[in-house]
Amino acid sequence: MEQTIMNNLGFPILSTLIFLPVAGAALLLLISRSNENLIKWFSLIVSIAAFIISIPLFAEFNKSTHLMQFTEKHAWIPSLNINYHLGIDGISVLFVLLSTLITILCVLISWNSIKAKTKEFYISILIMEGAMIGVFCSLDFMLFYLFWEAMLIPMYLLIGVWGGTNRIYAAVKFFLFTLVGSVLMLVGIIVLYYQAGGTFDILELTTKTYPYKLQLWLFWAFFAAFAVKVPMFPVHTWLPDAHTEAPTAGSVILAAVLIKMGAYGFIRFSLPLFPDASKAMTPAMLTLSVIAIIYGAVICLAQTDLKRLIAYSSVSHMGFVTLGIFALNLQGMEGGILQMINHGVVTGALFLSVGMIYDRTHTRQIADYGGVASVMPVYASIFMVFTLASIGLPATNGFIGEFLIILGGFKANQWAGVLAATGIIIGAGYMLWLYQRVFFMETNQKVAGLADINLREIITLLPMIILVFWIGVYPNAFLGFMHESVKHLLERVNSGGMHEAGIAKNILEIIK
Amino acid sequence: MLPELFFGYFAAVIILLSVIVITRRNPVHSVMWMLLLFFHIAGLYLFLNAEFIAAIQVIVYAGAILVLFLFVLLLLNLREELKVKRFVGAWPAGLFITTAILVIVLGAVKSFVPGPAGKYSIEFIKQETHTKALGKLLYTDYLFPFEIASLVLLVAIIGAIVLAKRKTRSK
Amino acid sequence: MVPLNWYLMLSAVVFMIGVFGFLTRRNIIIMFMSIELMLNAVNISLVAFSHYLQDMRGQILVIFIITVAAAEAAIGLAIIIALFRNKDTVHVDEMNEMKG
Amino acid sequence: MSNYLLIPFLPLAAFLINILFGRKYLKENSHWVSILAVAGSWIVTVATLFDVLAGRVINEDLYSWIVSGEFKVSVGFLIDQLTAVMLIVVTTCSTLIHIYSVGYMHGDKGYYRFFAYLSLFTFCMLMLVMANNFLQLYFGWEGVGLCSYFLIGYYFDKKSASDAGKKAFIVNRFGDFGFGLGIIMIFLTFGTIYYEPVFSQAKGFASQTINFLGYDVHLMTLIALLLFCGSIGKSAQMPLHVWLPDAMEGPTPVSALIHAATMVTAGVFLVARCSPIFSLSETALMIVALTGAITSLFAATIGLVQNDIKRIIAYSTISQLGYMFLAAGVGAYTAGMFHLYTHAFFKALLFLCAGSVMHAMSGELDLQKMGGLKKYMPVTYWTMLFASLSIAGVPGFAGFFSKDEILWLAYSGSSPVGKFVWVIGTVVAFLTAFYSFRLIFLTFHGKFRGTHEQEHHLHESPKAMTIPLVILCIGAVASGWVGIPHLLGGGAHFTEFLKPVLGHPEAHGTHAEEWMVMAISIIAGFSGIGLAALFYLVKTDIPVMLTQKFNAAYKILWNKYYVDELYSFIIVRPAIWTAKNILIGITDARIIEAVVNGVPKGIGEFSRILRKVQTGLLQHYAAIMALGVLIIVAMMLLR
Amino acid sequence: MTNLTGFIMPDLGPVMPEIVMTCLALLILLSELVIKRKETIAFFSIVSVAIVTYLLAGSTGTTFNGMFIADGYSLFFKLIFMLNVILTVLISVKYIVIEKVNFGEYYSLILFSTLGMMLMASAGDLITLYLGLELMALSTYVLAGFLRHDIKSNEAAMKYFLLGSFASAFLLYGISMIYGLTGTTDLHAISSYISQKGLSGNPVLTLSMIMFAVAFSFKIAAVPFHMWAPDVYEGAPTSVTAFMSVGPKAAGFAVLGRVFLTAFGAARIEWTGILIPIAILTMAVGNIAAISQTNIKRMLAYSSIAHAGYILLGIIAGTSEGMASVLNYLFIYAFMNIGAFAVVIMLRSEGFKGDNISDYEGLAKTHPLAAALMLVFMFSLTGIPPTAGFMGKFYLFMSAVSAGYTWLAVTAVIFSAISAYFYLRIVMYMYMKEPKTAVQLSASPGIALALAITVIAVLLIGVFPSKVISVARIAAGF
Repeated sequence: MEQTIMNNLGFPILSTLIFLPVAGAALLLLISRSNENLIKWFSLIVSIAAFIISIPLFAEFNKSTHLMQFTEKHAWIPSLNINYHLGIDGISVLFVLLSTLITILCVLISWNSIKAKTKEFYISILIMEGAMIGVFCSLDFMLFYLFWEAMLIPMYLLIGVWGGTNRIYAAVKFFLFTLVGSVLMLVGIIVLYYQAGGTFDILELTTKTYPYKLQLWLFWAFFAAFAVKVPMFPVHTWLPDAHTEAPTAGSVILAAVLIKMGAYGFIRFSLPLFPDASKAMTPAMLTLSVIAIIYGAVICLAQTDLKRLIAYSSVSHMGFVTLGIFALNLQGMEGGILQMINHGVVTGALFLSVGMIYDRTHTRQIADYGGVASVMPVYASIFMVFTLASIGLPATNGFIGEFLIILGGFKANQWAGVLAATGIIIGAGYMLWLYQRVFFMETNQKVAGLADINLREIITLLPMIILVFWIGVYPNAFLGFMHESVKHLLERVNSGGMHEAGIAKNILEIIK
Repeated sequence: MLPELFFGYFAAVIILLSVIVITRRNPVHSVMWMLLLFFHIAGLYLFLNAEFIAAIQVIVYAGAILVLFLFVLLLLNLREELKVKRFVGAWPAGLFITTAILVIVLGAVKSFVPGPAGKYSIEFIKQETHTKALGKLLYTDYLFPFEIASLVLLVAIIGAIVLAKRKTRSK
Repeated sequence: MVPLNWYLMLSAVVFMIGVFGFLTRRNIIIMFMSIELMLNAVNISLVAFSHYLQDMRGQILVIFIITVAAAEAAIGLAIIIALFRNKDTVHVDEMNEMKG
Repeated sequence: MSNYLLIPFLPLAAFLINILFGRKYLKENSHWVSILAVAGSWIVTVATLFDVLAGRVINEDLYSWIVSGEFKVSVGFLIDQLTAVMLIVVTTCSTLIHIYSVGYMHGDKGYYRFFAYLSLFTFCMLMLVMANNFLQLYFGWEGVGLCSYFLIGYYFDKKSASDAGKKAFIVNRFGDFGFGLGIIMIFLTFGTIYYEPVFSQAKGFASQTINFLGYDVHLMTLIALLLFCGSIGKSAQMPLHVWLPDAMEGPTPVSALIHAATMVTAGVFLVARCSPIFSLSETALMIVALTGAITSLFAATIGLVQNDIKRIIAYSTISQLGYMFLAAGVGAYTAGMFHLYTHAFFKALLFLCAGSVMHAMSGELDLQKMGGLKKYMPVTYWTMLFASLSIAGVPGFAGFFSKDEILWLAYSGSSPVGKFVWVIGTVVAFLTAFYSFRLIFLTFHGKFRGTHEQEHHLHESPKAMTIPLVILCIGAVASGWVGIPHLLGGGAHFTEFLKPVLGHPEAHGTHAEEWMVMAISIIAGFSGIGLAALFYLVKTDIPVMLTQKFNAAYKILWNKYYVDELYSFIIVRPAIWTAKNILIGITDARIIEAVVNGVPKGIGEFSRILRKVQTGLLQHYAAIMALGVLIIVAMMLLR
Repeated sequence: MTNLTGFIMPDLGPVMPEIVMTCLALLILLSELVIKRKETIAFFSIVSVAIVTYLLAGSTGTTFNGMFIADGYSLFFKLIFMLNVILTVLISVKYIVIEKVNFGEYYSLILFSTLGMMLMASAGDLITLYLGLELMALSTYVLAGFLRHDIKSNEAAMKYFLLGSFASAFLLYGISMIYGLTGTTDLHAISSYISQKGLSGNPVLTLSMIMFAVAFSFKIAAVPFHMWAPDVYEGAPTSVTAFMSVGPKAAGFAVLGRVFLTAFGAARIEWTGILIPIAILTMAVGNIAAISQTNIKRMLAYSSIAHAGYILLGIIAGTSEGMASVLNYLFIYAFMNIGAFAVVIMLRSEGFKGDNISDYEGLAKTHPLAAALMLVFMFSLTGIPPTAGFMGKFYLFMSAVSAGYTWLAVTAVIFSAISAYFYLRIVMYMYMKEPKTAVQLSASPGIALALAITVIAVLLIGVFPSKVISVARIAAGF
């Protein structure tokens, strides 16, 4: 069966998207270090060019099929049957677009805040973009892993070089955490390669069935990589540190794209490759998700650091995502994917916003703020939009995702749905409290006289505002992409070989 | 019975001398005892029909290498050696390790089964004479290692010069 | 006829005496001599094998070993001299410039 | 005939214009945009009402909102009789209060913002009542909650105001938690969340039970109660009533519009809208009735002793909302809606009057510092008096008819708790009359008790404020006349109008009984007024004496039964404490981070040990080599 | 045969590169007498190596009664050795001037040492193997002690020499045992004798395999026979350290692979039992001990120990796939390790040792290019894509998994993750700290060229590993 639709745009769009930023980064090397303006403008142009090139993905995407589209395939390491195989389907297309968009914003937000090693900074950002897009487009496991790990380098530098006071600890923690997780996946990938008779092709691998016990092992190996990235409870502790210490652009990329890759991995790999194991592990996954939702949310109540609070809220929100994914039904899964986009937009925007005020005050302590709404009304309004989206107010994007997830979660397991819904209550609590402490009440001396955000900053946030409402008011524009792919995926998972009884027996065996 | 007695004597003396060599306080004495040890080993070689080896054992080992040792010892003039302790503090640990290995190795070689016999029987060697047989082999079949050995010696010369020469010639 | 095993045992014993000397003596030159002892132990077994297997290879190897031993002696003693010049000692337990 | 779309979207447009351009360009002229928009909505609403009266019901989808597999929902509008009533209430009150605000908010630095929020609120409220499916209802529901949050916290630099706004939102979230699950249950039961198919299929599930979180429960009861959770939150019923009194931190027009006339009644509207579901579950109805009854009694008792003029009205609102739920709970949805409708007028009026008083008193709220204002502000006095008469259920006034219908239907209906709630309702009627007139007497009669400066400043409010007062006053008096019961010779038009949507319960009582119920309620009302007059006009030392005598009871009432403290003690503080001390302090720091940092630390420690092994001494190296040989040899040969 | 007249000159074709190498090395040794500019000698060395490399291509076959085997396997190793020499010479030119040991012998010793390695890679007989090993070892001892006036260099040479001789003695003991057991020293003959007689499990065979394992482990610096490495790496001249970290290690693996896979192929179960604990210990100790180092050369020493552990996985796999992965890895390792040492060498300038990790603080600010290069090498050593180090490790783990050692691969990846900690530390020092002292870089065209070669190779192989892998597979006997 033909599994892909060839790219018919006349040029290799996905390769272009991956390598345009990388080439841009290479060209940046040639620009003189002292010419900072040129560096910035060049990076901006490259990122905008990448975004423009990515638009056909949105416009030309064939929504009526689950097949991979815009594919490219070339032999890469023929002796090991490794191919350069790219393609996107309804699950990944939105992430590619999100990546290209976020990069522009990251360049813009860093315009004045990055003062040292500017060149390296923009090189890192652009390389990051290429790698991120690569992760979402790869249809060969080896290629996927290459991009997956390659991201670590620029991210490590972003946090460690341009971050806050405790940046080194955070950077190392981020790096080691993710590395330990992903190397286990690497072994899993290799085992899978031999199990499937020598192929890394994801499409081929997902058509095969694997012994149940092996599925379980591999599921956990992959889990190690993806759960750390998501991050799921209890491997979430790198996130607050990384988010907090990273420069704004780093936090934004981290929040908007990087941690999506974990959940994406679950959808793209864990579920279709190990359907039986996934089904058997659903209770555990749902439990962890619910714990993450509530745990992350409750912890936010006691945070005193702006970025840390948003970071923990990410834990909670990503709990929703994994809950939706492992609900293993259409609503949950679509909600989960949409929520990934939403979280990328909203949390990304929150970090952008926090970055803007941090540039002015150089403090992240909530206690140092208060009454900002009086001095920066425009900023306050925009921040409010994202706060509301974060707490899932209807007509913002957050609502659509969370509602679908809770619906799906409830369908899968009533307790999961009910407990997840409590996360929304707490979510409102900590976000509004945060908003109150920062923007309301009497104006703190430390923020008195701050200038409201300027045009560049408004332009940076504008796409996010548009997305918040676009997704909130007309989510079908985005849900429409994923229907077929998700349906196909769920068919694969739910028809995956084994009977319930067989699974139960197997579990008993393993327990013994 | 006689060969066994003969072997017994040599073995006993070799072991004894080995122990003496490594336990002498004065290195010069050690070298002297070693000389005696080498002679005994050479004797054992003779007993094993390896006259040429016995000869070079005496000439090269005893005559050249040991003399070199002695020479260096005298050059360094280690007088205080006689006053300080000979062994490192943890020598019982060393003794334990070596004894343990020895016991296991002895256990392993106990059941030794030798490989297939070659054509160089004692009669054959006697007829060909040992040195000639060895020499023929060395210059035909083992020409290649022989050449390598020459390089080893060359490197040793270069090395000794580089390391031990006193004046530096660097600009 | 003396059994081959006897030679092997003799060789093993001498070898291990050499190891013991290497492990425990403080004087570099004696440690070096211990190595020579070990080489001689190997030589004993090689010559014995050669004899019992009726094969000359062992003896040829012995010749090479003696050659290498000579070369080693040259280099080793050169190193010791160079070291003695700088450090004025031949005791290994006084040489730990580098550790950790 | 898609004019109706203008009803919600005109205010939305006004909101957008104000929020985008208000700060820089419109400034003091912001109100024009909003007022024109809401007035336009009102006009279209009236036109639509006539359509509905003519029997045309609109049920249309605008566009498909969310599609995910079998879950499909649109943005769509249903305009039937029930909606029409709500539309009239909302647009009328909204228009009047917009106008009132021009005077009340004059000169405020966030003038544009205020009108923007009001417009947004109107939009959301209209979306709420016009929805044709549950999710859009939920949208409006949360939207009005948001506006309420904005407007309560309008004076955001005041901590108490921003606290109150936050509290309102979060408390409402507790209710919405159930509401949301209710919607999910509806979808899982019916496969759709459109009203029409859900309500038409509901009967088919009447006897079904479902396993919910491990318990077998009656399906319709479950759904109804989950939905009712939302109502409890939005309509400030026990136990989620705590936010409403605090919501008085907002500007008074807001209290009038949102926290009296419209938003808080959304809960009642929800129950009425879902009457086909509620009607299928006796248990659910009983719980609704009891919640309403108990809340009304509970709030009324608190209202007796409060001194803050707006808070008294707020508790009164809670109490009256309880009344409406009481009505719905006994199956008298129409009566509930009727009370909702009349209440909107007189309660909005009360608030606006209170606002007028505050305006005159420079923001003073304490009753004890007022008195004798009658002569300074006659319009306010008379309108407020009429509103109070209406709420006290004095015959002829709007409140009388709606209250009487509720009490009669409670008494005569088939509900098992009907008689009980009737008794409570009657007691509450008495209490209501008492505290309403306590307020009137303390404010307008007697001698002025405030400072001299305040007294000097007293004046009647400007026209922009008094005109709405007068118009609302007409409503407070006359709005009830559309529902005069048959007993009094009226046509009960209101009930008849809503009957197609809500039905009407059978009354099992004689005319004599109906007369008796009416008489008792009238007596209760008048005795309340009389007692208030006695306490606060004639023998003013009695209240003081009573508070001293029943000090404990007084304390409890004064502190609102300590519910806020209780919540703080069992929810808020434990949550934060848990976050700080257990999650951050123990789970994250001592367990997860201990492992996360401990493993590298352990490795580092091991690394240092390894460094120590590397002594730099040759013998040690050789010994380790030999030891390695020994271990391998032993391992391989000693098997 | 015994008659000299019957002697037929063996085919010298296969051994031609070695012969030419010997001649050129001797020539260079002598040229020192006439050529005053040592850079010229360096240049000649590179030319000689280029000539030899050229000759390598045409010389295959077995000669000297099977004592010398020039097959794909040895060819690949020789390529690595040639690469090693070229890169080492390039980074040495300026360095040995700074260290004031600018002698012509330096280059000829490097060539002789390389010759020893070539012989080891081609050894078909235990006797040639031993002699090649000694040739390499003796030259390296001398090179390690090349800084005669530096106490650390003396000490390094002494430690290396004594422990090296100690290990050789074990090797000889092993050779003598296997000789006694099989009556031969020819690798193929040993192999066929063992499988023919079913000697697998024989205690003496096991004993001799242990002895081989010990001696080779010493050469590749595997735990617990690694103790010399940190001290010697630290004390030896940095260029020699770079040379040693690649050449002798690769040669060690060449003989390890050749002996264990060819001669002891039939006794695989036994020797995997020996090598697996060694491999695990090596990875553990190498990676963990490196964490707390303060001297970069020492850290790289532990790193090279750890890498030996990973490479052992390919040997343990025991398949040609495994061997191919070993070859591939060593090839990549040569680039990234020498690249790293090249940066280390650049920091050494007149009067400044520059081998402390703290000397790297803020390097990205003072010398961004050098820091960027070091960053690439560090990430490559960690095994992060898209660098070559990742591809190397990936292929190694693949071969281990394919041979059924999944658990071993898991262990390896975990240690590899741990290794990230100390490699990242260098990056962290360079990029995330402020410079304390103004570090002077002593760049030279040679180093620049070496760095260019290594960094391009590391990145290129990282992205396009196909060619190297397929060549390695051919070399390993596919």
